[in-house]
Amino acid sequence: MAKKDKRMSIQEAVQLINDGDMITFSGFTIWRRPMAIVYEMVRQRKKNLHLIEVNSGTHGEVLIGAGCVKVLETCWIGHELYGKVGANAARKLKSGELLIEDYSHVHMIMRFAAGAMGVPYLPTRASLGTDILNPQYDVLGKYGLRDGSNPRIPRRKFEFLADPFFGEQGDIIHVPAARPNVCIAHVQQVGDEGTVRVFGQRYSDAEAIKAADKVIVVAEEIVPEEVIRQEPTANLIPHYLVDAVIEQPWGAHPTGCFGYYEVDGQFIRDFYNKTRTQEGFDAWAEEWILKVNSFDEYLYKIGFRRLDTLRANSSYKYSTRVKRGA
Amino acid sequence: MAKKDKRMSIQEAVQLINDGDMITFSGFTIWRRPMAIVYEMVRQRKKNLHLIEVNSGTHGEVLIGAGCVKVLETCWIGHELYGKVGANAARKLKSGELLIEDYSHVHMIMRFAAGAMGVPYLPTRASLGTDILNPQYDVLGKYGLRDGSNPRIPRRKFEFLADPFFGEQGDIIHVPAARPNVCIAHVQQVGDEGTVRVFGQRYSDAEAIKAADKVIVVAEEIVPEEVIRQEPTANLIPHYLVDAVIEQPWGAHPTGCFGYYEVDGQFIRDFYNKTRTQEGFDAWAEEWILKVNSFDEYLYKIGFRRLDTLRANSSYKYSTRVKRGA
Amino acid sequence: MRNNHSPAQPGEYKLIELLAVAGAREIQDGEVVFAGTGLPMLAVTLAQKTGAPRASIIYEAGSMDGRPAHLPSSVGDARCEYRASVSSGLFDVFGQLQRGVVDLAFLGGAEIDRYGNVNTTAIGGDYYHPAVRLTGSGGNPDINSLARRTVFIMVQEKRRFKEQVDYVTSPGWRVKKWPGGEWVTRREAFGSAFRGGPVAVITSMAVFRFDEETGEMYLDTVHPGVTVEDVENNVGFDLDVSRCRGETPPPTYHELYLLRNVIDPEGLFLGR
Amino acid sequence: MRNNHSPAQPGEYKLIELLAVAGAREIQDGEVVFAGTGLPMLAVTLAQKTGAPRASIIYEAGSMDGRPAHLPSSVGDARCEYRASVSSGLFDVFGQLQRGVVDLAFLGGAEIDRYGNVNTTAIGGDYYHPAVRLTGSGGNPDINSLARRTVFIMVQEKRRFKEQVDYVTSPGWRVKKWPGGEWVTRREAFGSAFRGGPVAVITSMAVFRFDEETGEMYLDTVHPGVTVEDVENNVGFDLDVSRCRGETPPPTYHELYLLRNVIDPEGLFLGR
Repeated sequence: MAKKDKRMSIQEAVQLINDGDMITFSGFTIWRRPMAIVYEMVRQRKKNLHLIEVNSGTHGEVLIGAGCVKVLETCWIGHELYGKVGANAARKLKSGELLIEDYSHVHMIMRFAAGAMGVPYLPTRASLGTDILNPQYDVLGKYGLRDGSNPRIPRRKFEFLADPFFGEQGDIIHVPAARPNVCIAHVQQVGDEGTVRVFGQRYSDAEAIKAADKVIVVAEEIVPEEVIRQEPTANLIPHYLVDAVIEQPWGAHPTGCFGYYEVDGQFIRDFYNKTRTQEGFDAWAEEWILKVNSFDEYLYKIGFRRLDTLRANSSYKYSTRVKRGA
Repeated sequence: MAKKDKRMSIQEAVQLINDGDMITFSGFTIWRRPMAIVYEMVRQRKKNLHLIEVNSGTHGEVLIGAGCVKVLETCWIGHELYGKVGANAARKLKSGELLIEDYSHVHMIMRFAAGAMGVPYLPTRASLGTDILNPQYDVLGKYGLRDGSNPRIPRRKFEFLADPFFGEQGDIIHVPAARPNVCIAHVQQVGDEGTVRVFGQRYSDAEAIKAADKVIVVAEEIVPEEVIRQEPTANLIPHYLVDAVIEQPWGAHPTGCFGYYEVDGQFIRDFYNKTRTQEGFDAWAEEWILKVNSFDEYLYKIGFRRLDTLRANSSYKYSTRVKRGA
Repeated sequence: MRNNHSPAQPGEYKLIELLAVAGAREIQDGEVVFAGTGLPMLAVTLAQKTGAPRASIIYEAGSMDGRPAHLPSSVGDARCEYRASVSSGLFDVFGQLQRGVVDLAFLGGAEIDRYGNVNTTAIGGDYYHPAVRLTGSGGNPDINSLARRTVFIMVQEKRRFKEQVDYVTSPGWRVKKWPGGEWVTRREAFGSAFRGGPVAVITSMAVFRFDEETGEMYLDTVHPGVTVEDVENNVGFDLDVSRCRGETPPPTYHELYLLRNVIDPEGLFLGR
Repeated sequence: MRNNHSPAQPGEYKLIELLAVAGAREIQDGEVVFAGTGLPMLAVTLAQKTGAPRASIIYEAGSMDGRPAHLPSSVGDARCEYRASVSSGLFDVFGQLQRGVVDLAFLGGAEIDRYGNVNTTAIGGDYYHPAVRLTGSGGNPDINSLARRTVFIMVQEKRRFKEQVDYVTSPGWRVKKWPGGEWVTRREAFGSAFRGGPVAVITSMAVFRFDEETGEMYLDTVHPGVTVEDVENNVGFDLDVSRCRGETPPPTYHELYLLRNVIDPEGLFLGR
């Protein structure tokens, strides 16, 4: 069913997210993460979220540090070159405030593909022989969350089967579908009816969006549908799958956005260094989230000069002016 | 492993196809079918082919009429508006010269997706309650072809399972992977190293190409890799998956090619009408395949005027000059 | 007083125009519709220009919500993707269908039984050597399985409305559950994947619907100029005609104008 | 006489340059390589500019055979897809990996055992409350599972070369077969999906390889200036040093020129 009246504010969009919801995101590690929404989620003090992601990154660390997250299902969390682990996730795991369910990258992308395709699982042969498959390390099972009371949490972490078709030897792993309540996506362009266009690598965006029941799209630019529809093969998601549309330039900062801006590595490194303790996180969040009322104010605080250095060259699609390396 | 020296003639490319091979194609019904290769396959008198396709069409009818095909696994064969059934397939089915294994459209696309992803099957819930699932109608099984002696033919047509993850009721169907020896694709553009670009609807081309062991690509145009690589998100298939590259303008005629030319409905209707008997087929093949030495000669026989009428308008991507309708 | 929205009189419209209009009226605004080639295209396009401007159409070759400038001749036609929201391929659109995105499907068939089981595969002889081999299923059973409602559009002939179809290509309200083959309700066969089923069969003579309890077809309306007896004579099973509501509402002049001058001016499906 | 292709002398190159060169030499021309961020990027790019000009690189975020104008800082970086053959996403590239397209993988790790089992998940404490929680697997086990050969590049420390790693993130030559947990060979665990496994571990001190029969790691070469004893002192298990072939061949001047002036002139990974 196609929906109407999709344009709204960031504040309104975040009200579509309920405490306890299972949430997923666009992007990859430190690329094209919906940071403007994530900051507002912290401001609105969302609680007991169940993050399910192919991989996590800086946005996940913000939500986890702020105490919004109860469960993280993923294959990875960190900040790439700018912070080698997810320090907030590690701290809250140790303290028991967070559960982390480990799957591999292929397991997670297949879980989202299953969700997107409307089947309860997909088969794979990736990561046999690893402790990811160790039944003693079924975290949600150990904590009693696989009892069927939450219909979005599968009753098993994996299933092992044999191939009846080609006589192939060895186990096939079935991974359960990812079925999030909400996908929050940051993309480059969205049409005013909701058609989504992503430039550059599309990561697992299509699967994440299609697997979710509600879809919030933040775009660098809202553009006329009649323009975005001139090249439909370049579009990723049809308008009828999108519930909320928000225009927020720089809305993925400090993560990068192909064709628009570079990763702000210095900002992420600073976040990583400062938020390795809870006190550090709280101070950082006070400064960068709670004391600023809106994402526009956050951008003003970062400053034009810095943002402009991150701005992508229109041919290369990344900044040639940002200082990288030693 | 990337391959080199991919450019070859149609004659050479067809020599890559062996009698008895399992074959699939690009395109959809009467759109973007590799007709230039198909005609040459008839000239080289390929035998005992096992066609496996999401759906078949005019190209399949040519191969079947010419006696090249032993088995057809598909969900559909016909010519859309220009011939309501696959008359050659129907005739050879009745005479026992051809076996047709029926799956549904979703079954077939999932079979190709499984092949492309390197898993032996995929789950689906499409077409429950139909005779497609009737075990008495397992044609390859009935004819003893599911004994494992051909490693590309699965030992079962379907498997039925229950969902262990979400407590969902009702059967899940597992459909076996499609694992063809060769995919023959007609596309709009290929780079000189083999990078494939498809314009317009991509049908099941990506899955068909990735599922196959050998890939023959015929393109309207061979273009410089350095040009086709300026927009890699517009490309469908990386060069290292392609074995043979051939330039053949109009190479999908009489089927249509988005952005290049229209379906030649009149030609297909004539084929359909003339080839409803074997004698009719033989006469048609004599005239249009065996008596012409090359695809260029075939085009000459069709004539510039007719081809030019089929040529697509560069904005609409289809011909506005062809007469359609009553 | 006659105006654009008055019903046209018998003789002022063709049967195919009536069918397109009847189809269009099945579509609610905002719905996502999965449609095949031909009459379904006329119906959906007409609905978008009348009561359902926000309906979206998916064609199975891979286009989503195209806004064709010229009527497509096939779901694989370049015309389908003119000004589409997205154009991709089968894996995408059938995945969306299976995920539950589609509200309504428009499909055809060669034979149908009282429960709405449809055959597009083979007629007569046996399955292995049929008298008439048809195209095969195409996406018919998939779309009909996985959409919330299906409308079939067919030719009305006694040999096509059968007690039992020769091959169940597309599932109705009572089907066989394989691999065992026992007859069960559609809801039982589909389990958690059950979303609905055929809601209407629009034919050259009448509109039929299905009883919610029994899943059996009944006569809903007869087309202008057709009698209930005419319909009964062209159905091969006992048909419940007790719920017939009267005549199928004919096209309005406005609908005819749109069909003839805006939607299919080339006469691709309407003819001349 | 010294020329561009002469080996550089100790002191004329950095350790990371030696590692990049050693990595590059593992790549055969025409191979499809799946590489992670950092040293693997240096190695693959160097190989393309020396002995393997027709090697293709897949990065897991979705780019295939990019020809970066500037060294990427991440597999998700826009730089990866500059002049790529195709740029798409994870489902595509991991599907290709599972299909068997990838010849060689370059990966890293925090801990490794004698069979090449690698840990990038958690160290110390127990799994539920580890002393050090790392990033998790990423694509490491997938890529290592499904490529024909894997090369690991790691820091050499005794605490990282362990009798048994605390968590098997990425499978070596002897692994546990789950759900039962019995130790089996990699070939047994993978069955028909077996394609090969780790062929080399390139560390800050040496290059190690694996015995084809036993799957155990042995010392292949030591880097210039490192002794066999140095290596033994930095390995936490009994290491077979009997097959050591001598020194790891140092970079040539040409390779150093390429690394410093063409591949990483910004000093992104090489530093200054």
